[in-house]
Amino acid sequence: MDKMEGSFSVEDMQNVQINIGAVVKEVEEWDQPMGPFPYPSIATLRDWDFKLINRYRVFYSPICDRCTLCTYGPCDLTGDKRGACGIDQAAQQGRIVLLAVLMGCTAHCAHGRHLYHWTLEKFGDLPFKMGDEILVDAPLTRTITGTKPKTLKEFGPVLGYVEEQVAQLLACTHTGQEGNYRDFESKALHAGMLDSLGKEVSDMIQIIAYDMPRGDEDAPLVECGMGTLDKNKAILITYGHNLAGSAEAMFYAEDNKLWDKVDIGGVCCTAIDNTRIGEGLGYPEEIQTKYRMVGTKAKIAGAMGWWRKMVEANVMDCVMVDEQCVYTNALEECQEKKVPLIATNEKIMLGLPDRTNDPVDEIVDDLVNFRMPGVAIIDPIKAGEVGVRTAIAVKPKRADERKKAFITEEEFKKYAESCTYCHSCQFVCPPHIKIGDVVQEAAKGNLEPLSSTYEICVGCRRCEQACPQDIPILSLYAYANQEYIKNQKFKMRAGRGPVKDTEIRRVGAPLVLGTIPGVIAIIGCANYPNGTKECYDIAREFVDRGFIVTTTGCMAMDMSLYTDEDGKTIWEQFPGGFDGRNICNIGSCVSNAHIHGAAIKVATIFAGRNERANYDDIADYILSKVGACGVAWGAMSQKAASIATGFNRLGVPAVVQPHSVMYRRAFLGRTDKKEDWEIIDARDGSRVYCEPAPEHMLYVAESVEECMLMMAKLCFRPSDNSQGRMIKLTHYCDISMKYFGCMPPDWPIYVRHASDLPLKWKEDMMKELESKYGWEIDWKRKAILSGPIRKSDVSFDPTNIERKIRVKK
Amino acid sequence: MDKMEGSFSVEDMQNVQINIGAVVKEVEEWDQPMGPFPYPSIATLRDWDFKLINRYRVFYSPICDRCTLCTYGPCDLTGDKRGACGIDQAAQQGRIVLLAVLMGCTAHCAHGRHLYHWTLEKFGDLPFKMGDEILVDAPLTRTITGTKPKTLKEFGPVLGYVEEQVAQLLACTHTGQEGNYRDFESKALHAGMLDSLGKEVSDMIQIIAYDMPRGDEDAPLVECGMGTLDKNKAILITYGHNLAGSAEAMFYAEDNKLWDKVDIGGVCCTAIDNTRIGEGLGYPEEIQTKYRMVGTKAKIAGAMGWWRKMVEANVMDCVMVDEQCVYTNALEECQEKKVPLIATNEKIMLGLPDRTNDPVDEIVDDLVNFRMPGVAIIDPIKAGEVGVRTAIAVKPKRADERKKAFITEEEFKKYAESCTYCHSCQFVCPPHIKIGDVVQEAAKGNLEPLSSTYEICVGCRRCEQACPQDIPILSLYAYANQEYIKNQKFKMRAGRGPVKDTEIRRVGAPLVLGTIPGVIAIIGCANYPNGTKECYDIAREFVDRGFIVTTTGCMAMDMSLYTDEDGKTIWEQFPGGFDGRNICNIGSCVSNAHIHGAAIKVATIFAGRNERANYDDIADYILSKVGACGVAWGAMSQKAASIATGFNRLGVPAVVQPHSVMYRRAFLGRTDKKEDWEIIDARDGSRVYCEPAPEHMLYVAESVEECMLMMAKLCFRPSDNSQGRMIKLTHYCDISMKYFGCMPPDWPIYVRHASDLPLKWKEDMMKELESKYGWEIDWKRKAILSGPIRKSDVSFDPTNIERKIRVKK
Amino acid sequence: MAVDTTKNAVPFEMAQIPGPEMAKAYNTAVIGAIVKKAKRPLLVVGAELFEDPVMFDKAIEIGKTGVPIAATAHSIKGFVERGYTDNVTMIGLHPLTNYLRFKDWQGLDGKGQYDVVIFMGIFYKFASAMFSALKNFNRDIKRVSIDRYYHVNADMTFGNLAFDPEKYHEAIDEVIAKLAA
Amino acid sequence: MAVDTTKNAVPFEMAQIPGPEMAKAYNTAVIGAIVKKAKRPLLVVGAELFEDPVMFDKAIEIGKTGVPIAATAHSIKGFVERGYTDNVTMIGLHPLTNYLRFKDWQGLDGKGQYDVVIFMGIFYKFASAMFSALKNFNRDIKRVSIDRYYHVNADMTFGNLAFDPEKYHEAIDEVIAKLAA
Ligand code: SF4
Ligand code: SF4
Ligand code: SF4
Ligand code: SF4
Ligand code: SF4
Ligand code: SF4
Ligand code: SF4
Ligand code: SF4
Repeated sequence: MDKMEGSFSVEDMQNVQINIGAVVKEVEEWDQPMGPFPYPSIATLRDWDFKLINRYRVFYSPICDRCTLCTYGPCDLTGDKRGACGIDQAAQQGRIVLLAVLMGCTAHCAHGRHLYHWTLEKFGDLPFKMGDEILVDAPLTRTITGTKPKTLKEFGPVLGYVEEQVAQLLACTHTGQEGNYRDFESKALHAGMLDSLGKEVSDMIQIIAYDMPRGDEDAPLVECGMGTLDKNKAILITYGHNLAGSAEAMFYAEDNKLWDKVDIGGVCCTAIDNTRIGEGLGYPEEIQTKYRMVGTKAKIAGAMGWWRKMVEANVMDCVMVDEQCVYTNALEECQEKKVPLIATNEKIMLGLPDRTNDPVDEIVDDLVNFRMPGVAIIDPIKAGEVGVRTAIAVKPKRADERKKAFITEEEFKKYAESCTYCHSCQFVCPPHIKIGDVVQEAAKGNLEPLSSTYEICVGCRRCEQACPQDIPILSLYAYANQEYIKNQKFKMRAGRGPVKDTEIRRVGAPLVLGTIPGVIAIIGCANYPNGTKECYDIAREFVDRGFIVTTTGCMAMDMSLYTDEDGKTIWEQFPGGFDGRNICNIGSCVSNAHIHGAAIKVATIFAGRNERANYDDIADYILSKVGACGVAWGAMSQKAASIATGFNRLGVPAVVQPHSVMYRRAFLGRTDKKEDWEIIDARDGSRVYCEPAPEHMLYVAESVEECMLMMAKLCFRPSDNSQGRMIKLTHYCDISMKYFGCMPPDWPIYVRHASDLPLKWKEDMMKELESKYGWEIDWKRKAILSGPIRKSDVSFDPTNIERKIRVKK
Repeated sequence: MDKMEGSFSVEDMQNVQINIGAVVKEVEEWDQPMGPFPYPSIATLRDWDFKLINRYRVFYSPICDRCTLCTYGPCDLTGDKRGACGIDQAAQQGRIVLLAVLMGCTAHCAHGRHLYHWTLEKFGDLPFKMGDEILVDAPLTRTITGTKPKTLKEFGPVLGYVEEQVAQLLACTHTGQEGNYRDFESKALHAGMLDSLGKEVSDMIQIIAYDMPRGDEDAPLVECGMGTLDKNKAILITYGHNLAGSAEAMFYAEDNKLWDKVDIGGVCCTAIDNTRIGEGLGYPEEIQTKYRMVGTKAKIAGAMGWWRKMVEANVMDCVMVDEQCVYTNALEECQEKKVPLIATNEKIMLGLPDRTNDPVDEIVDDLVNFRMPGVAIIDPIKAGEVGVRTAIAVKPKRADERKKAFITEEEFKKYAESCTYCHSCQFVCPPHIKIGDVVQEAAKGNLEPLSSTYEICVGCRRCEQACPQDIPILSLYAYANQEYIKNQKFKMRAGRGPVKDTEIRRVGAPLVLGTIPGVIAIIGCANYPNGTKECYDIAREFVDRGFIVTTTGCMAMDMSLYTDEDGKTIWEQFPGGFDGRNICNIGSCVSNAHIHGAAIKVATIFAGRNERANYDDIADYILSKVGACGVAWGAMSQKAASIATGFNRLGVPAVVQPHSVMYRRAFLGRTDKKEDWEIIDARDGSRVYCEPAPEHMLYVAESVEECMLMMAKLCFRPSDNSQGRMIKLTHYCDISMKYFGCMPPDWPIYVRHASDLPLKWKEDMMKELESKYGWEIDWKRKAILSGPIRKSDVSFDPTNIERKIRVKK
Repeated sequence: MAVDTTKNAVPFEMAQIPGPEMAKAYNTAVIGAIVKKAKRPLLVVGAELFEDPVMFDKAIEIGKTGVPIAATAHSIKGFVERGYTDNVTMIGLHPLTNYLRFKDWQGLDGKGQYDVVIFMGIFYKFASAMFSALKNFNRDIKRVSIDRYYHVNADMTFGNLAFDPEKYHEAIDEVIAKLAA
Repeated sequence: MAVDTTKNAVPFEMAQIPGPEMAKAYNTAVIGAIVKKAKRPLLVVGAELFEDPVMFDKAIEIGKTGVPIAATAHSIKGFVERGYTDNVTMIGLHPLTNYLRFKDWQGLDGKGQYDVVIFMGIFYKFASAMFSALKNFNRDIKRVSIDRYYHVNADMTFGNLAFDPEKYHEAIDEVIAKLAA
């Protein structure tokens, strides 16, 4: 990061030159002293990382045994072989993990950097004010950099820091640099932390610039689903993560009163962010009149996993893509359906002609007359106008296309009957749908399998590519699900943004003591092992049990597609606060940073810790005391890797779906190693062997049932008081009984005292502790005399950091 | 890049606060107006890139048909298959290329960033002055950013720009971002340009801070080779690229008068930069007394490819590693030989304990007593002291080790005889040494094959890993080459740094007209297809022919290991200027930027073009008029990929060795497509079909003979005058006759006029043109009447850029 | 006649090609013999058994020959429902594999590390990755798949039998017979 | 008896495992027949022939059966020295492969794109990568290797014969015989 030193001249003061020896950020009205680690570099927090990985052993499952990264390669690294450069398999896996985390991290921080430039260009510098209920306003920025931005522009150095560190870290993946897996993992954790920071900056910028909700538990319910797109209007789809162009399309529609002619539907995170755009009421007065926002007028077309289903359903007239998570053959797929496509961001240009500097009329004319399948327009305002105008003008020209939206009955039959039951498709289907069988049934006239597996299909098109009969399987799906598509109309809560300080004040103590059993953060993408419904099931399970449930991104959209007996989506069933039995849609992928933020704020607001430049201390607090667990049940991309890694460095464990073995690395605890679970009592520096709480940091679950059990378990913390531990143990055992038919075998290790025991099984459990585990029980007092790993101690102050010891004993 | 705006407070002026609306870089004494593209972003120079790749078709040779980058994978992309994310094989290859180029680019810019922080910390801000002979002082910085740093600190924003763009580009490799191979390549070219910029900044910083030669054609001759390390002293090896720690070791030896006790030998680029440290005479007076430099006191132990041979030869007592190109099992290899290792840079920490904050005495004591095999010390000064002191103190303790440097005769025999001639080794040897045969001969007592293949072996140790008999093949090599090792003593010219303006003035016209037939830039690493000698052969061939030959990095070191009949190395044979029949060692890998710089300076100094923020114009000039060609004959790493790509964007072609197919991508022209070679005449905008000059941009040669032929050919430029073309054609045909036994079949396409024809074959060639190619010849006037692709036109002003047309016709 | 379990020896997810070291497909007699010969075998079963519940009965039959069972995911439920939990331990596949890769682990029963692990009924990609972890980081344990898929990262595996449930059942029965013999 | 050229069908550089699509090793009769049947075959020879000069003579024999030869690297020298340059063209392997991947290229003789390319005597890794380029980007051309290596990215190849020069020579002679027949 630049210290921003040098000699400058000031605009409008042409002949004044100020020569400055060293310019430092002004130290201003912030009562916290600077912590030990402002702007930490690669090695700064390495001690903390090593603490984590000493306990949570780095576990690798290579997906490829070879390396092909330099001209010495390919090298076979299987087993104990080394590459020509000397690298071994573990380090190589660490290297790939670091690369993946950096790819995810840069997706976020590059998004933030784009918004930074764009919002400054469009709105000028705006004060960074999150409102009276959010005074701890950029917790990651404060914790990591030790700074406290007061305007949007002041996030510049934060982004600069992220970028500098990213370059340092990427360099480490070069042949002949880092050579040890532990250091690769420390570097990956660093990158994960940078990822969280980049996300925070990105979301803070857009919250301020687009006047998004600043922690609104009553954020509006918005329309979600393919069925909500009004076929009587032109349908413009905005697809990706960066709302810049999409917002301009909306402003254009608003300014030109075109909402009765066009429906704007978002796909992926742009969808969520579209609906977060406010009314401009949060602006400083002087610009409130200058920029009119639109409020919640866009629709959520759907999550990333629905894209190809939308293509097949032919629900769009024009598409704008921006950045991230855009199927890379979107252009070809749109072209086939005569849907003009506009690329609006430098990151995705798809080989299209760059028309940024051409007149709007010409571009629209070219697109509407299909003279080219798409264009790149890097100016958001122009792109937005072209998008809306093209959608409206092309609609009549697409009448034929719209009519033949679905294949005909004859075509359907012909295709289905051409299946030779060769199984080729089944060798490539990620969720293992028995497509051959499904198609065979279809040929017999039974469409049920096509319906019941519609949501399980992830839309990867591998089956179509493998099919020697060229059967357009996704078209069969669309045909069989026409009614569903038409009626896919649900309500989702718009993204609320950060957690409020007031909310933290309310839940801080219950969380640390365990009486709110945990925060469950459901994040990620659309690559489900067994269908989208499982994300709804997870959410429902935990919100019902009184956990605080938060969600973001595609998960929030996908869980909106299911209703209870009363036809209510989860958003209609439960309130949107950061509290037990609530479910909040925090926002888009970058909003995940607010979950970190909430955890940090428990440490600062509830526990009064200084967060400033004090990352390891805060992470240690969270690891020891804040029962939170992330889950990425459809995790697809490198961003999911960086998000999880960022959670982990901050002491928050995460559970992921089985396809996530592609990430190659996990952090798993060994309960058979007592010494791994030694924790310091901050009161006197004494060492205490603790129960493994949490047991793992990054865990792949095989089934959604295991996922839920593990999440309940990973909410245990050494700081739980007896009531809290009792509640957590109850849920843990209860989920096990419900889905596994028995108690989890390791429940006793979480028992420190009889009052930790779930009331409903207390008697039986005590008997079992005595008979099976040989614990001494005082049956009169219903007390445990010996057996537990450690004794219950209400004032135990667990930490992993030496400098937190208050009095050395 | 941050525009560095905001509110600041000034040190020592605590209560003064300057609120600045917008701070902009001062526009100072620079007569050039700002060009069109300052600080270009991803899409800014895309038009130029597309011009390049329209002519030089992107050619991919996938090394792996699959992608394993996200949880949808692995995906098989063979042929026309697409991944689940929609990507096709071409785009996937482009993506991997972009990743590799970014890895290389960040290796360089992260190096620069480290030096930036470190030199500012150590020396404070220093004026950026390259001396009177170098007024165009940071050509890439000027051309790309449009700025002209006046102090070291002012390179900060340049690095910030590189880092910001790197983050943007890395984001593009995320699943679901860029989807078109052409845009991936445009992005890779952008990354290649950033790489060149990062290198320039790195080298400029170290030139200023360490008072390195500023373009000194008489840079001193330094000792090079394992045999130059004095076994009577302790031998400290400094290995890597970043001299910070190594320099401090030298300063410590100097200050404490320890040169009689310690020899410091460098490996890899640190070796070169060690010898570039000046006497401090280039400093401003006020600091000349403060920092004493050491001058050329270190030795060149060898290039990267010799590392494992050095390990086997046991020529070291202590090793300091810094960053880049360090064999990743250096720690294990050193530990085996009881050589303490000190990691001095965050990028390579090897899992070692971070002892940065421990007292020197304690660290040295631990190392000297082998209590730990190595330590990490991130403070260069402390690392330098520990390195020197450890080397000296450990030497006596290593007496036994030193004695058993080589295996004994019995061991040698035993090992050699244990070979079962199973061929396993031969399946893995990159240069295809028939090791089984070599070992069989050794068993018979014939050591010749071990000697004659010693330099061909790249030291990858794959054979040892594959050998079921566990034969330590590199130890056999060392045993058989003891005498060679002892006598490996040569002279190399220390790195001279940038090309001087005066030199450009001298060679500008001959270069553009072709009468100096070209600049040959020999760069790169130690992964030779057929031994190190070939780099000497290439250099010798071209310097002998009157080309300007420049070299850097490992190539410069490796070519120093050969002598002519008189026992003279190439540095002793030829002078070190930037001129025909000269060979200059520009410096280390980052010094490669000065070769770009020289090409840019031909455009600015000789042709008077404005370089400021004018990248495409300059690149167009170089492509059309500056006959230069890079060669990376031992190219190993991702840096070689980024270097070549950076050359390519600037219009300089490159030839690489056959292992370089691992880079997966080339840029190859099609001479059968006339339309690809249409060039604009800037005089009037007319379009001229030209000869393919240069024909390719990135080319893999199969043998060194083909490499040399291709380099000669790739020096052709449309701007060659008849004499120049005649000279170039002579070399081209002469090399072909010499190594191929015949004329190259395409010589006629380079003939525009009879005076283009080499004198020695003129008659025969004209006959052949007439008889075989049907050209019309006026035998009386010895003139060509028809036949050539275009007619000779001395005032033809070739360009590829519309805006360069002076008068539209 | 015995089922030919050596056919179709291509990865069930076609693109799962890790490198030069790839599993060999064996017939049931060889696989049965290897498991029988094992000193410390461990049968690892996953949640895919629920899709073909008769497989629980077969797993139990294997269990009854003395091979302890690790029930991953929620597969323990199938054993509980059948009243057979004697030598069945509930554990996640991920932590189980993590324990397996350490030479000093003492096993689910505390009696020592295993020498042969046998996978059955586990989500393909997950099983493949766990085999890979052992293949690369603990080569002392023999990796056997008796799942209906060709498992590239195992040492020994069947070819793909996923599309012929009967043959697959038969093959398992043959293995059981061999173990019980 | 014919040489068995189907053995040792593992990549000569062991780690060269690109993915699911890998070459099959064939015997000399099949390979000879495929080349003979080709409408537009092209023999591509490289500089490794210098290491085993008799191979130049064999290449010339193939050339004499009517198969045109592209001499890559400096291998043209071997033909010049033997006075055979009739249908031999000097060209780099890299640009040659680049031309081959375009369907509209008209061949070295301007008469049209080739349908079968046969590689021989080319640096292993380079040849492998060029086969890969064709495998992925022009699947109309059949890729045949008659080099002494198993070539994973070819369509048809020999197994590794690198350590048995005599057998390799014999195999080539068999191919020549088939072509000349
Ligand atoms: S980076 Fe190392 S392991 Fe990878 S190909 Fe190069 S030498 Fe082999
Ligand atoms: S598109 Fe759907 S059905 Fe086809 S392979 Fe992919 S997930 Fe399976
Ligand atoms: S690949 Fe095609 S033909 Fe074969 S089973 Fe699947 S749908 Fe039927
Ligand atoms: S949840 Fe995943 S797929 Fe959806 S927008 Fe975020 S990263 Fe992309
Ligand atoms: S990034 Fe694309 S091609 Fe690669 S594994 Fe994921 S879906 Fe497949
Ligand atoms: S160490 Fe040398 S001989 Fe052995 S495989 Fe590598 S290059 Fe060949
Ligand atoms: S691998 Fe070992 S035993 Fe086999 S031929 Fe090579 S040196 Fe001899
Ligand atoms: S030439 Fe290659 S190996 Fe040598 S220092 Fe430079 S990058 Fe490293």
